[in-house]
Amino acid sequence: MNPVNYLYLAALLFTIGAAGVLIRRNAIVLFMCVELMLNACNLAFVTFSRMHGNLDGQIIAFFTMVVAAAEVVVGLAIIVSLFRTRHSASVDDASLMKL
Amino acid sequence: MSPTAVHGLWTTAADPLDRIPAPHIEYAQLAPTLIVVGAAVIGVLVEAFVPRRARYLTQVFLAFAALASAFAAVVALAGAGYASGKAQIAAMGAIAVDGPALFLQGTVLLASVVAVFTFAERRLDPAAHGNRVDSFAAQAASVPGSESEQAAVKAGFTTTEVFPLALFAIGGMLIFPAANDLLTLFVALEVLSLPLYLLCALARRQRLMSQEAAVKYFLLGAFSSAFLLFGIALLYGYAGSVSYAAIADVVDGTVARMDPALAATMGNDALLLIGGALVLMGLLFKVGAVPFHMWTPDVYQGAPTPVTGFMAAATKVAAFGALLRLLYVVLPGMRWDWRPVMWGVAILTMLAGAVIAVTQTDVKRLLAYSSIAHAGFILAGVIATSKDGVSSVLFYLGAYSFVTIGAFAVVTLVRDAGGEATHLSKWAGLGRRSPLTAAVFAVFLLAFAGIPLTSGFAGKFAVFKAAAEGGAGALVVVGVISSAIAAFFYIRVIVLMFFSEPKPDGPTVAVPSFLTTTTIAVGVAVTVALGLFPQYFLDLAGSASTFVR
Amino acid sequence: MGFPLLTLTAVVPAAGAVLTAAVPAARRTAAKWLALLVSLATLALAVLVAVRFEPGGARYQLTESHWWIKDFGVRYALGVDGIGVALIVLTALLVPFVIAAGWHDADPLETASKRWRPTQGFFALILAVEAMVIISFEATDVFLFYIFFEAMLIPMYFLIGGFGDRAHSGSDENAAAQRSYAAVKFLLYNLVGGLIMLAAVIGLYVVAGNFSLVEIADARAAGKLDMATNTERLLFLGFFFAFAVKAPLWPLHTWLPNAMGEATAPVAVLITAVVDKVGTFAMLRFCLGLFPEASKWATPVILVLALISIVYGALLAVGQRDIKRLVAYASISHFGFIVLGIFAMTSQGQSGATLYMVNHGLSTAALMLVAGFLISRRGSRLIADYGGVQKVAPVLAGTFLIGGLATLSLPGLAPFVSEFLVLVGTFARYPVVGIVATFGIVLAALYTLVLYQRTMTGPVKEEVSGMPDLRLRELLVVAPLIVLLIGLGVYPKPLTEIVNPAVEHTLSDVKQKDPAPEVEAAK
Amino acid sequence: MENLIALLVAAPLLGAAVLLCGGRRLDKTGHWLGTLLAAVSFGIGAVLFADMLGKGAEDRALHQKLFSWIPVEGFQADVAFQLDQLSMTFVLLISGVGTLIHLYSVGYMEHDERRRRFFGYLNLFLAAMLLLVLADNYLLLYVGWEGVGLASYLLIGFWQHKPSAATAAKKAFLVNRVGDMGLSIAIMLMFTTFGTFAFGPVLSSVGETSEGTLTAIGLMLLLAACGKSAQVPLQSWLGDAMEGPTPVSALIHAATMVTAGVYLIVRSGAIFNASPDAQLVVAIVGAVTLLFGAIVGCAKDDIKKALAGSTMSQIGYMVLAAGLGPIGYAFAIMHLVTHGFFKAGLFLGAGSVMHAMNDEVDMRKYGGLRRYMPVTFATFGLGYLAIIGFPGLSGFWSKDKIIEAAFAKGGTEGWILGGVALLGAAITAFYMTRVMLMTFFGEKRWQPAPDADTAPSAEPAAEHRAGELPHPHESPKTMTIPMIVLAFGSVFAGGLFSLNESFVKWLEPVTSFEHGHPPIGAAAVTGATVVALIAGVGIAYAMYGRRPVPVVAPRGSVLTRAARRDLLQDDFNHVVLVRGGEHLTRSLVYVDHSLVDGVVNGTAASVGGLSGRLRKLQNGYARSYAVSMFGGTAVLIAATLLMRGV
Repeated sequence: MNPVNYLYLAALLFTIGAAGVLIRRNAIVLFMCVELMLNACNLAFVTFSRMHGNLDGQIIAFFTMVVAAAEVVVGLAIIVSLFRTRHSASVDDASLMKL
Repeated sequence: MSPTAVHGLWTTAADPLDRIPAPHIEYAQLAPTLIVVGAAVIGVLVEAFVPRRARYLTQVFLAFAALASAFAAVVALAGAGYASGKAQIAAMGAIAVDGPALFLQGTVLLASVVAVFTFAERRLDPAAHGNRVDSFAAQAASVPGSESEQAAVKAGFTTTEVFPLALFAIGGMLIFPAANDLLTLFVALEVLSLPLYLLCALARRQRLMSQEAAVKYFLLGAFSSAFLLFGIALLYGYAGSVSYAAIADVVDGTVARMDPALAATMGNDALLLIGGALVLMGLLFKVGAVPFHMWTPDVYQGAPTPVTGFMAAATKVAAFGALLRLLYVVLPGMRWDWRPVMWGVAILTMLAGAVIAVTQTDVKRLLAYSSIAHAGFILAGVIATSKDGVSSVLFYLGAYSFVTIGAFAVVTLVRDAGGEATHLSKWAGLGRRSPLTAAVFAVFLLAFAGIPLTSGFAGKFAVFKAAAEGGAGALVVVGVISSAIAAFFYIRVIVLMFFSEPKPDGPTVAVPSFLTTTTIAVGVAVTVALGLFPQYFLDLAGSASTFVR
Repeated sequence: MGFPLLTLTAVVPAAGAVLTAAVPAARRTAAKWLALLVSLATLALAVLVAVRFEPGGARYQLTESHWWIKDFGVRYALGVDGIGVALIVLTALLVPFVIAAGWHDADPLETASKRWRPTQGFFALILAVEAMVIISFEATDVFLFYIFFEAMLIPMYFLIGGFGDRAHSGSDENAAAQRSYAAVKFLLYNLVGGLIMLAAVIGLYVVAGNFSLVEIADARAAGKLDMATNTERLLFLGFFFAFAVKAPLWPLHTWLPNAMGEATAPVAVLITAVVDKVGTFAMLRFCLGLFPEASKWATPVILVLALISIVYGALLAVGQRDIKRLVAYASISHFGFIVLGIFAMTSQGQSGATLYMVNHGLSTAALMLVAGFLISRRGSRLIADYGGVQKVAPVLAGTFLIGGLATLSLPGLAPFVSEFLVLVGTFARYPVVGIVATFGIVLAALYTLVLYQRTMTGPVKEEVSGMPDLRLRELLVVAPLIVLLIGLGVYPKPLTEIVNPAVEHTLSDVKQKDPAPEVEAAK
Repeated sequence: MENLIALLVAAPLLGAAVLLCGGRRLDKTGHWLGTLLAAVSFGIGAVLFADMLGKGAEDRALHQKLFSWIPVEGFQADVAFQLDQLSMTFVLLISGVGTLIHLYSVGYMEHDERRRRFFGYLNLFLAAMLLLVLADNYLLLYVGWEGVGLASYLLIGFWQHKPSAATAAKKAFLVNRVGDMGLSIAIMLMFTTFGTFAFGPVLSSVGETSEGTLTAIGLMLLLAACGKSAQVPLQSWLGDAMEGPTPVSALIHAATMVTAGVYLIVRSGAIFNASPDAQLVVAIVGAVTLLFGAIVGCAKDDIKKALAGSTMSQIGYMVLAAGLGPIGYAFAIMHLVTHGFFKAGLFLGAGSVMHAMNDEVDMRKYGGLRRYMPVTFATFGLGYLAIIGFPGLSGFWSKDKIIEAAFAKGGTEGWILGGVALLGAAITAFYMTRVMLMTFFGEKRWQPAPDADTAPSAEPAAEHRAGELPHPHESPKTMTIPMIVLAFGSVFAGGLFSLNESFVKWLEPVTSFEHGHPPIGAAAVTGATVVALIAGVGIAYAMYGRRPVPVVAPRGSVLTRAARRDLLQDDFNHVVLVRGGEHLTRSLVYVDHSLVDGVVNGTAASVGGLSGRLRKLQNGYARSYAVSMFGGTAVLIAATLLMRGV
């Protein structure tokens, strides 16, 4: 199977993730969408790595996972504290600062 | 070194264990970063083992010592000639040690030192229950207004974690402009961003806004870094490597060894262009360029003011460093593709920043928009794509960061019952109440406005000159126009402070400890010094303006 | 190189400014005296400059030159020609009067906080302005000039916005609002002009590669540096715009009436008699010196603008109800004459223009300061609030009249010499322009005499009935000015001797010769 | 000898400086100092005159250069004096009459607390006037020219507390400024044409330039002359100038300053000779003014205004004569001198009368004064006879010659000008007789004195209590003596000058002279003049001598009413210039505020508005920020691709 298809899939996933960020309200879901985008990137890396026959891409994928994990730690901490204060995880509620 | 050898480290992992060649790391040349990150780790341990009472002092001392010694290391490296002659690529091609890197690292470190001073300031807030507190939440985990928070306040807790967090962020900022492959770039970006997200959430007053700022910053930051990462993926796909040098070769078409496997993708410029654009976008987000700027005002307003100052100065420096390296090392071959685009971005940024700022009513938001406008000016220098361009940008960053930190430090002083009085109406007649503070702030504003005899003017002139010589005369004209618009709102603040009668319920100006005083004093000193005698620093920037590749 | 006299002339007031600002709040009077002494010392130095200057000698004398910002090709290069000397002396001469006249303008109100030190600030700012103006008259490096041309806006801005007439008709908030409006208007107008000039300055660097007035001029003369016609014109416009704002030339003049109206009389004098002169001076030195061809190209338009300024300013002066605004519009008309003289490009015109800068400084100072004394007595700027003053305060009225007569350039007083030279010089090359400009002298008489009649003559208004005549301090301010006005009107030779060579240099820059008379009269 | 010239100017100038700066301590003695210095000036003049008579006609001109005034490349203006016969004549007239009037003022201004300043101004005037006639170049002349304007401004408005006086002063200065415009343009023309404006070079090299240029210069000089000498169309200020104290009217607005225009024209004779057109215009202006002034003079009831009208008309004669060229110059000056005597005398007489009549100026409220103030009556009467040209008296000699010369101009214009001059003589006789009769003859029509403030032109110099009838009395010696002296002048001067044409010969080296030959013979002209004179007197006697004069002026014919209003010239000025000017300035003020300034404020406002709209984008929703980032990225990519595509 032509590896290029995996690239298309990656692009698709990335777009889905981005779209999710744009349309969903719940901070957690937003966050998951971002994770989805990151993983789309991983898929792309791995695919390219396969195409080029060097392992760099796959290793980068591991890095990405680690980074994503770190992001989860920080992100969840922030989102949770926000949730605890406002009793809602909707990002649209958090709009004190504008203009 | 050849593109594939960069990560030969991992590709050879399949071989028998006894023949793993240990990676060759030039620890000396990475000393600044290593010191800061190490100190950050120690800081975490301090949080774990040192009794609460002693933490504050320990952390402050640790942070200061780390930053100071790191700066000393930078100076030593520069002195040893790594800035010019011996510039090279260290850590198996991951990190460049050259003029721009060292100059920016030095700037970041100095800015961080003074920023950390404002972090440590404990005299502004009235002592709660007999123990002095800084501008960070007593206990970030406790819900605003809850009993637990009051308890924490009563107990006199303070979030001393801010220091290790700041150190981690600084570590990331040190690597960011020095990163010589896209992976390092990405990791550095995250290392500097994540702690900042947290720091934004730690304000002692107006915690709702603080948390909101954190959420916005975090979500948008993560969003942008996802784009960046995808861009990296595409570039990797295009060039088969993430090393700047390798990509540059492929872009130039001067690739050392044509790998048949790459033939398919290397021809595909779409990968290159889209990937480049995405990476660019990730960096433009960090520098706060239009239209990726919208997080800036909200985050700057919500974050604790010391953190805002720190972000506005250090982050910008680091991000522009990375941007410069990307454009000058990786993408010079496709200059004709990205220059027009950057033109548009620069013009948009300058104008939008200046125009929107005109109607702002909150000091911190005002400064946020002004920082956007300044990003535009710096971009004009970036576009020059000449040695002068680089040096002018370096100079501008140096000058700008100190003005910014100083300005935000002054903002922390003007307080009323609700904490900092950031609404402009409250600043009315400040010049009558406390002329000195107002005068200092006026100096910073004039520097922002680029009035001669301030560092702002020297920087602006350098950047515009470079741009004009680089054939971007139109940019200069737009820049001049937007400076005129910008001047208007800086002047407005000065009018407010000096020419309008003070309000009876106006804010008071807190008397800071030597920490904030030092910060402000340094800010003023640098502003005036670079305004009157910029020559030395221009030379420095000029000698440090060649990238190694 | 020798002894850095020029630097000293600028450093003394600068240092004085710092010291004055440092005087503690309680010692207000000390600050005043300090400022006065410093300004007198500066005057002494300026006179020394005039003495050391040899009219026959090199074009720029007492020169100093050091690298300042090598990366930008910027030198700290000073040097004066006759025009510079004249204006430096004028500046140094007027500032002591300004300080003495403003002696009580900045005394803090009782309500002000103890740490608020307006008096020190006021006099420090005046000295700062003086220092910057002097430097910009001395600079032979475009960048250096630009720096101070811009920087002087800031102290000026605080002087306008920070210190208004004490007894202003109308509520204080209202007054403060108008004042800061005027100050902001002043600053933005000039800042925009300056920024456009900045673009041109950068452009000049890109074209010429350095900022030295002398080197660029030489290079052009030697044909080593050839600007494309359009480039030169664009750069010229960039420079001229800034100077036209500063001068001010119609239609960029509207900041002046606000500024002069809202500022205290001494500050108004500082604006129009000293700071604005930098604009006309710069036209003469930089526009003509750097861009001769473009100057000639733009001359027709500029002459028309100058004519409009002359007539328009005078007519608006007639229409004013506010004494200070009236003087402001009169100044606009006079600046029209100066620009006319500069761009007529004849030796009479340019000598006249230079003399005009000096004389206008003196005459406006005399008129405006006396007006200030008048206003401080009655507490109103409206002409209608006065009447019959000459009956109660004859000396004040008399000095006011002399100031007015100088403004309408009555023969025998200094302004006549310069105005007539400008007219003759213009007429020699552009007869029609000269004739139209002549209408200015009728209008000048109109607004001056109307002002005098409405304020000083007629039955005594009861508000002014108790008005005291000039005090000694005030008399000491006005009398020397009047003496100078008469002296330079009867014997302007010392001034013309210094100025003429410089004018000849400028004319050779633009390669212009005076039109020869129709018949060589039998001498 | 020539070093004395400067002293002529210096003496009164010193006086002005001392008196004006001296302060109150001079109040006691100031007026005597002023008079003394005027006398000194006259003395020096006399000495110089004696010296001049001792020399040959051609080398009488003296020259003194003080210093180089405005040395500018290609532009030489010196402070230098030239004393020739023409200047000499003026010097003697100015300083002589001036001294007398100083003396007169000592008494006249006795009760004015600002008398010291008055004398300061008078001295200033003398200095400026002498500078005017002594200057050796047009620029210096211009200085004196404006100097006398200033002095006249100060003196007309001497009683500044009266709005009417202040207004009159301003008007005089402004109208004069219009004339000065002409002078300065003329000087500029000279400079561009001859490269200089010194009398000698300019007048000697007239031949080398085109007649067009000379005509232009000439007309500009004429404009100047019209302003200063109250010639149509710039005559309107003279009537109002009577607001000033009477000695001022006598000295400045009758004897000396107003004749400066004639001096200018005669001095520039060479230019006019070379440009017949300009010369003709001069003559026409003179003729017109001559009638204009005379007609106005007939209608005025204010004695000073009536005399002002006559002054206008007499100067008209001089200008007419000056417009006739070499045949007229000498007579213009001669009439100028004689007029100086008798008109000054008349004014002083009028002043004396007003002094006696509680400062009443309306002749309808005089009458029968000859018995009460014999000296005034006698001197005034002699002046009257002189001005109407009673055979044998000064006026007769000079005026008759002018009329002859006018006819001698030849051609139709000669007839017209001559006729006008003749008619003028008749009208002069009429209105002067009218003044004479209304003032000194007939029955008393005295009125109780109004109080000083309400009276339109009451001169508060004299003290008098409101509401009581005047009790006329002869004026003090200081006032009568000058009147007597002047009376002598007005009787004998003319005859003296005409003895074997001594005056003409005296002036000839400067003005050049040629005999005019009227087409009908000199005797006939003289006869005609006498007839006109008798006719004028007769009509006046019929109208004012035979029947009583109504105290309140009758409505009168249209012409009369127009003449009372200076033939509507002021109304014209008011409507066209004043109103128009007001509208113009007001609209300009509006334009400046809303248009020129509006553009600026508008730009600022629009930036603000744009800012307000843009800031709406910052709506606080993180997701909308994300949208902008996403869109931005899309655009970025698209742009990059496009760039490559292009």
